[in-house]
Amino acid sequence: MMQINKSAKQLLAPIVSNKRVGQYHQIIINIGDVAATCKPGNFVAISVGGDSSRMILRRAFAISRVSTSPTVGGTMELIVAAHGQGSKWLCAQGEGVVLDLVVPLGTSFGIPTEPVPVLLVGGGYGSAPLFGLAELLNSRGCRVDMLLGASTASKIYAPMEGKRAVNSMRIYTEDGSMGTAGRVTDPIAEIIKDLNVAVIYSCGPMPMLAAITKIADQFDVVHQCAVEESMACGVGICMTCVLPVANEDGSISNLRSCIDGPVMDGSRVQWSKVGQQL
Amino acid sequence: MMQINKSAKQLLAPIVSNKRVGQYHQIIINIGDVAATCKPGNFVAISVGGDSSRMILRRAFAISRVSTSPTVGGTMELIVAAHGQGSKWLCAQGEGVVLDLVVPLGTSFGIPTEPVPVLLVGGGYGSAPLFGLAELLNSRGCRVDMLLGASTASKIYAPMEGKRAVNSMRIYTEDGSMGTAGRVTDPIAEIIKDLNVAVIYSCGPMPMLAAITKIADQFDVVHQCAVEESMACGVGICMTCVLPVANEDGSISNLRSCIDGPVMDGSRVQWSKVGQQL
Amino acid sequence: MTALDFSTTIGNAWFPAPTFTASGCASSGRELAQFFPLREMGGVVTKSVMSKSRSGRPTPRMAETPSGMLNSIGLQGPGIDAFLAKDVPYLVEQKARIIVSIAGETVEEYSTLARKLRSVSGISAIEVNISCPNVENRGLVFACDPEASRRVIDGVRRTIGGELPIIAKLSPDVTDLVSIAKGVVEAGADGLALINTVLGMVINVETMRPHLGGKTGGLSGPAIRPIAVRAVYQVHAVLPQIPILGMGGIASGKDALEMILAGASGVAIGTASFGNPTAIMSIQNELKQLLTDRGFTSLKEAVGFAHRPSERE
Amino acid sequence: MTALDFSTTIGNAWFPAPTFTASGCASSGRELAQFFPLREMGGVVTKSVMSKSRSGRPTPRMAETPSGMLNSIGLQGPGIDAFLAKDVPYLVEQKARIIVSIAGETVEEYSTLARKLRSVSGISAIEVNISCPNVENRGLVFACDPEASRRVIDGVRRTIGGELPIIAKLSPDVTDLVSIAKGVVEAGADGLALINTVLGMVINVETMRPHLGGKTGGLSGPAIRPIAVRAVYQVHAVLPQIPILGMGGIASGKDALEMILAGASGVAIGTASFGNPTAIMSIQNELKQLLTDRGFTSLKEAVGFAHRPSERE
Ligand SMILES: Cc1cc2nc3c(=O)[nH]c(=O)nc-3n(C[C@H](O)[C@H](O)[C@H](O)COP(=O)(O)OP(=O)(O)OC[C@H]3O[C@@H](n4cnc5c(N)ncnc54)[C@H](O)[C@@H]3O)c2cc1C
Ligand SMILES: Cc1cc2nc3c(=O)[nH]c(=O)nc-3n(C[C@H](O)[C@H](O)[C@H](O)COP(=O)(O)OP(=O)(O)OC[C@H]3O[C@@H](n4cnc5c(N)ncnc54)[C@H](O)[C@@H]3O)c2cc1C
Ligand SMILES: Cc1cc2nc3c(=O)[nH]c(=O)nc-3n(C[C@H](O)[C@H](O)[C@H](O)COP(=O)(O)O)c2cc1C
Ligand SMILES: Cc1cc2nc3c(=O)[nH]c(=O)nc-3n(C[C@H](O)[C@H](O)[C@H](O)COP(=O)(O)O)c2cc1C
Ligand code: FES
Ligand code: FES
Repeated sequence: MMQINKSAKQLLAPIVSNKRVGQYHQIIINIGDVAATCKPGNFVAISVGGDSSRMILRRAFAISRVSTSPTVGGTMELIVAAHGQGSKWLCAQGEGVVLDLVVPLGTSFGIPTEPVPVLLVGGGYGSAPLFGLAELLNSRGCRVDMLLGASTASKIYAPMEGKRAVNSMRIYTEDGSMGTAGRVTDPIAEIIKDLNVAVIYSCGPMPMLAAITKIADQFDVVHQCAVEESMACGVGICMTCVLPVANEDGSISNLRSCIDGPVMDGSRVQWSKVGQQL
Repeated sequence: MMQINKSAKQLLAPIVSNKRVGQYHQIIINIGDVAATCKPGNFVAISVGGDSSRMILRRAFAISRVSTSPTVGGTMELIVAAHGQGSKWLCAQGEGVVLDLVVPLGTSFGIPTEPVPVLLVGGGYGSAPLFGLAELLNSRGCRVDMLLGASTASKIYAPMEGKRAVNSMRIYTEDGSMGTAGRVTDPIAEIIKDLNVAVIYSCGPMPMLAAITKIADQFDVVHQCAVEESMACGVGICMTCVLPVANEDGSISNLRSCIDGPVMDGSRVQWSKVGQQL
Repeated sequence: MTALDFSTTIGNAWFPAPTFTASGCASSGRELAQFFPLREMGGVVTKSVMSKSRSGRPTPRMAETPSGMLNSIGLQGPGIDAFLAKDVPYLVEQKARIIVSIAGETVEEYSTLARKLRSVSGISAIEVNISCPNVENRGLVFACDPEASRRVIDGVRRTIGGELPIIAKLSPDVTDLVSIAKGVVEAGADGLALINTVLGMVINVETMRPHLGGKTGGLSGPAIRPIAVRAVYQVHAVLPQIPILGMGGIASGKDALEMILAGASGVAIGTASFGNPTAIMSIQNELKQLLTDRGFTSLKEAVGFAHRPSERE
Repeated sequence: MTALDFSTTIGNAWFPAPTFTASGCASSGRELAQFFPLREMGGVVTKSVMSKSRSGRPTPRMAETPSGMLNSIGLQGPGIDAFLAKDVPYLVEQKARIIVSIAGETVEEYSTLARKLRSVSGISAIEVNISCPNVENRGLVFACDPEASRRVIDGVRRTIGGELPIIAKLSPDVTDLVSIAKGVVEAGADGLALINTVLGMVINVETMRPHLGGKTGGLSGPAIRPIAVRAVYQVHAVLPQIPILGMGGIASGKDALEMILAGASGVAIGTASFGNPTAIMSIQNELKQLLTDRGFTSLKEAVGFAHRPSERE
């Protein structure tokens, strides 16, 4: 069994800025030295609602990007969708508000040792952690292509600077309100063949990850996906966040997506067994 | 049985200002036209903690004073002690925050039909509603004398302007850090005799009210006191806030301090039976 | 779009809306009438009334707890005669639909109360609160004893005759709620009210003694909602024909919908009214909207919907 | 001022502090060790282990509720052999005090588990989680049946011999907790763990079906604290000599003190660790301070203090 991220720390950290971007909030938090220990794919668990909140559990968010500057120190960027009460509370917190965090948590995306062509696929706010990843892959000499998809334009997260590190970026919306009308999975097979893609990195809703796994398996391409399961603790102690994953011997185990994930080998996740009794 | 205050309304009202005064917070809230229906002795019930709070019950606060100005409209002043989580939350809310109120609630102090000498006795923040009362009594031609007491100086609430409407104001602290060292009840008998006091109005902790009742009964002086019992609803529907009160026929009933009070006839309250099985 | 049929029935009693005050959480009704007309909700369930007047338990009678509260009122009230003389006529005058809640310390007391209600007009149903200590049997709460529960309902049924619907109000503090529910239905209950408060306690860490005058109290509010939903779901699964008045922590239209999907034909709102005197009206409006949004044309279609196999399965 | 004696004992097991992880809320211990040294708390109560490995119930396995949460893990775990091979040695190495929680589906399974533990060194006590469905008796939960509860404890006692203290962990979902507690103590339990989660349910108003994969789940967290305090108080009143491990919604030193005043000799922290991985350490420090502030010179003096008549009376 895996252990918790060795760098995980609990800390109080102030919000540096909180800006609306489409349907999301871009929240930048000063986490000082801890920023240096965060890797693409890691997530943060945040207490929400304040001291007298009836929300007793932390909320998990992917770390979109970290950076260090001599003036502000180490910061972490989150892209947050106002979903239920906890994320709405977070989106409403302004500059200077101090958050209670546990960070960094979980596994990170594996980086190829060789400079191979890679494809990054993001659904909705799932694109957030892919930009930090793209920069890293780019710096290692990989050719990086990116596909972003969502139901509609306002749910596409694609910052200007994000394009710097990628070779191409294509956008798909189901209603055609931005980019090509259709699903982000539509062109993947084509791209794998054209560009000789060695690794697919993905983050987004589970049906998207499952569909990508199918294509990746077909072409025998490595598929590293960041999953999202309901999490009570985020640190591996509650066993609520499990996903069925194939072991070496073919048996299936319920692994914790908070410490054996969120980044997992897509081909080992048993997507059809999610939510079923093993 | 009494009925709920006929003027009671539920409304959303913004904070005009929130200032620290000694150990208390003076909070002024814009309640518009409702201000005109508030009488000295009435209280307000306030939702605390926001939408996702685990505090499900309103907090009760005496209305210290109301005023109407052409610029701001009708306002209400509260003097709030940061006691537990709910009152601490309230004290932390700044200008512009909109509060959910039910106001005015409860009975009010009865005003003598003749201009008689009256004594006002306040303990701690219990002095708050006495200043609005003093102005009213003063305008009716009563001679108003006031005694304020607390354990220590910072718990005395005695605003500058408060002295305008009173003939004399004496302060007692148990630790002698302000005014005379001793209890606010010490001089009452003397004052009743000297000034021929016809009515005592009091507000403060229960032992103080009980002690004043004893003295008032001895001199056969009317004693109107504002009580403070734990209240779940403030509007008469839960029966949690009861006090044992003598009926005309000598029997004792548990009356709701939120609608049969908070202002009650001290001589009818059975102080020794509070917290006892009737 | 057709209008939503929002009505509900319990036995032969019809209510235009499925939203009720919870017993003991609306006093005589007069106090809430300050905030909205009582006839606009489904009905008023009155505070449990006993034969004689009672002054209840000593204060403190309440403690706020995380997302809940404890109360130990001890059924303070005027007694059945004063209740019938003053409170019922007021509610009738307000055109409120009335469910009278009764409580007793002996099986006989329940029957006596039923007898007094038999000929009173303007009453839609009787709720029998059996969460009271049984003085004939070691102070055990009726609702915790299957046999005692049946005897109470049987006595009330015999006294009241076939006309007035009887709703048995059960306590969740039991090992086997379903068998108690079955027992009271066999004994003649037309409907069930689920759940009464859960027994709880708070110790004051300053005095270092139980905070409530009555030591223990009943836990209510959102904290117990998952327990209430489970109770309603369990009972509806085995008694799908029996209307259930669901309650326990309902504070929004969403909460009310949850209870209805679990199997409740109506919902009662208690503690939420303490925090918000117009809670019942908001809940009623929100519920109507939520049902309409989901394509239901009647409340009845939604009752127990969560029991149907989902498409996925 | 003399230093506070913060230690506690359960049977012949001694612990330097009265603060434990609640079973199932600390996984193997490794994960929390990232945040503080495990030996600094009273002890680790391990996740209930069964004979064979289990993959547990389907997801979703959790739902947040007002001031609480539901879980339906279904005792996922590696089975006793892997547990003894991997987890116990790690905890021993960390110098943590260990209470092993066991669970079974038959009386025999509990005894088998006890047999495997008998000769393992480094274990301070066994907690017997009897809140499991009894496959031999219509799936009824052991802890809801006085007779089945006794038989489980009796079997474990006989197998384990007189050395290792046995703590019976009871469910609050019963009509008469006190009689179940008395039964297991007569059958040989040295201590009691109160309370396990309360059965609850959440219905997802979007899918309109039960939210949890397992449909029902166990309610934990501050929402249930008043129920837990009441349970501990009731049981301590009749069994004052039996040490109780109190749990249910403890999230601060104040909450821990409340439980101790009610009659607990130790406290276990579950859900609070999910919201705050260092919760146990803060609770421990705050509790120490609160006891000292109140003039106690030992934890033991405070146990059950709320049962003493107060000066007023
Ligand atoms: C590893 C990981 C990374 C994530 N990254 C992002 C991100 O970058 N941006 C973003 O906007 N959201 C992200 N999410 C989803 C985010 O955690 C949920 O939207 C959030 O927890 C919802 O909380 P709420 O109070 O607003 O909603 P509610 O529905 O009220 O939450 C109720 C409970 O369910 C849990 N829950 C609800 N939805 C989800 C979900 N989708 N995933 C996990 N738990 C859930 C909550 O944590 C909470 O305990 C991520 C989730 C995980 C597990
Ligand atoms: C009629 C009336 C007038 C009041 N006027 C004032 C005032 O002018 N200024 C002021 O500072 N305070 C006043 N109080 C007291 C104030 O209501 C409490 O301090 C406040 O409710 C405490 O809430 P909390 O969340 O801070 O404390 P907690 O102790 O956490 O509250 C827990 C629960 O107990 C109740 N409670 C606790 N203390 C009291 C109390 N003393 N009286 C009633 N309920 C209590 C709370 O309402 C809440 O439901 C008044 C109370 C009443 C009944
Ligand atoms: C202050 C108070 C008084 C109550 N009195 C009664 C009562 O007289 N009879 C009764 O059957 N239930 C009584 N109850 C229980 C409620 O009717 C209801 O079953 C319970 O509170 C759960 O609903 P809620 O969470 O909406 O309050 C009372 C509850 C409270 C909080
Ligand atoms: C996720 C989770 C898993 C649990 N697993 C177990 C278990 O394996 N064995 C057990 O006896 N209790 C188990 N419990 C119950 C806890 O040990 C504890 O009794 C209960 O949660 C109340 O305490 P809390 O409110 O501090 O969490 C579990 C609770 C939770 C929340
Ligand atoms: S969220 Fe608790 S183990 Fe993963
Ligand atoms: S506070 Fe509810 S009746 Fe007075």
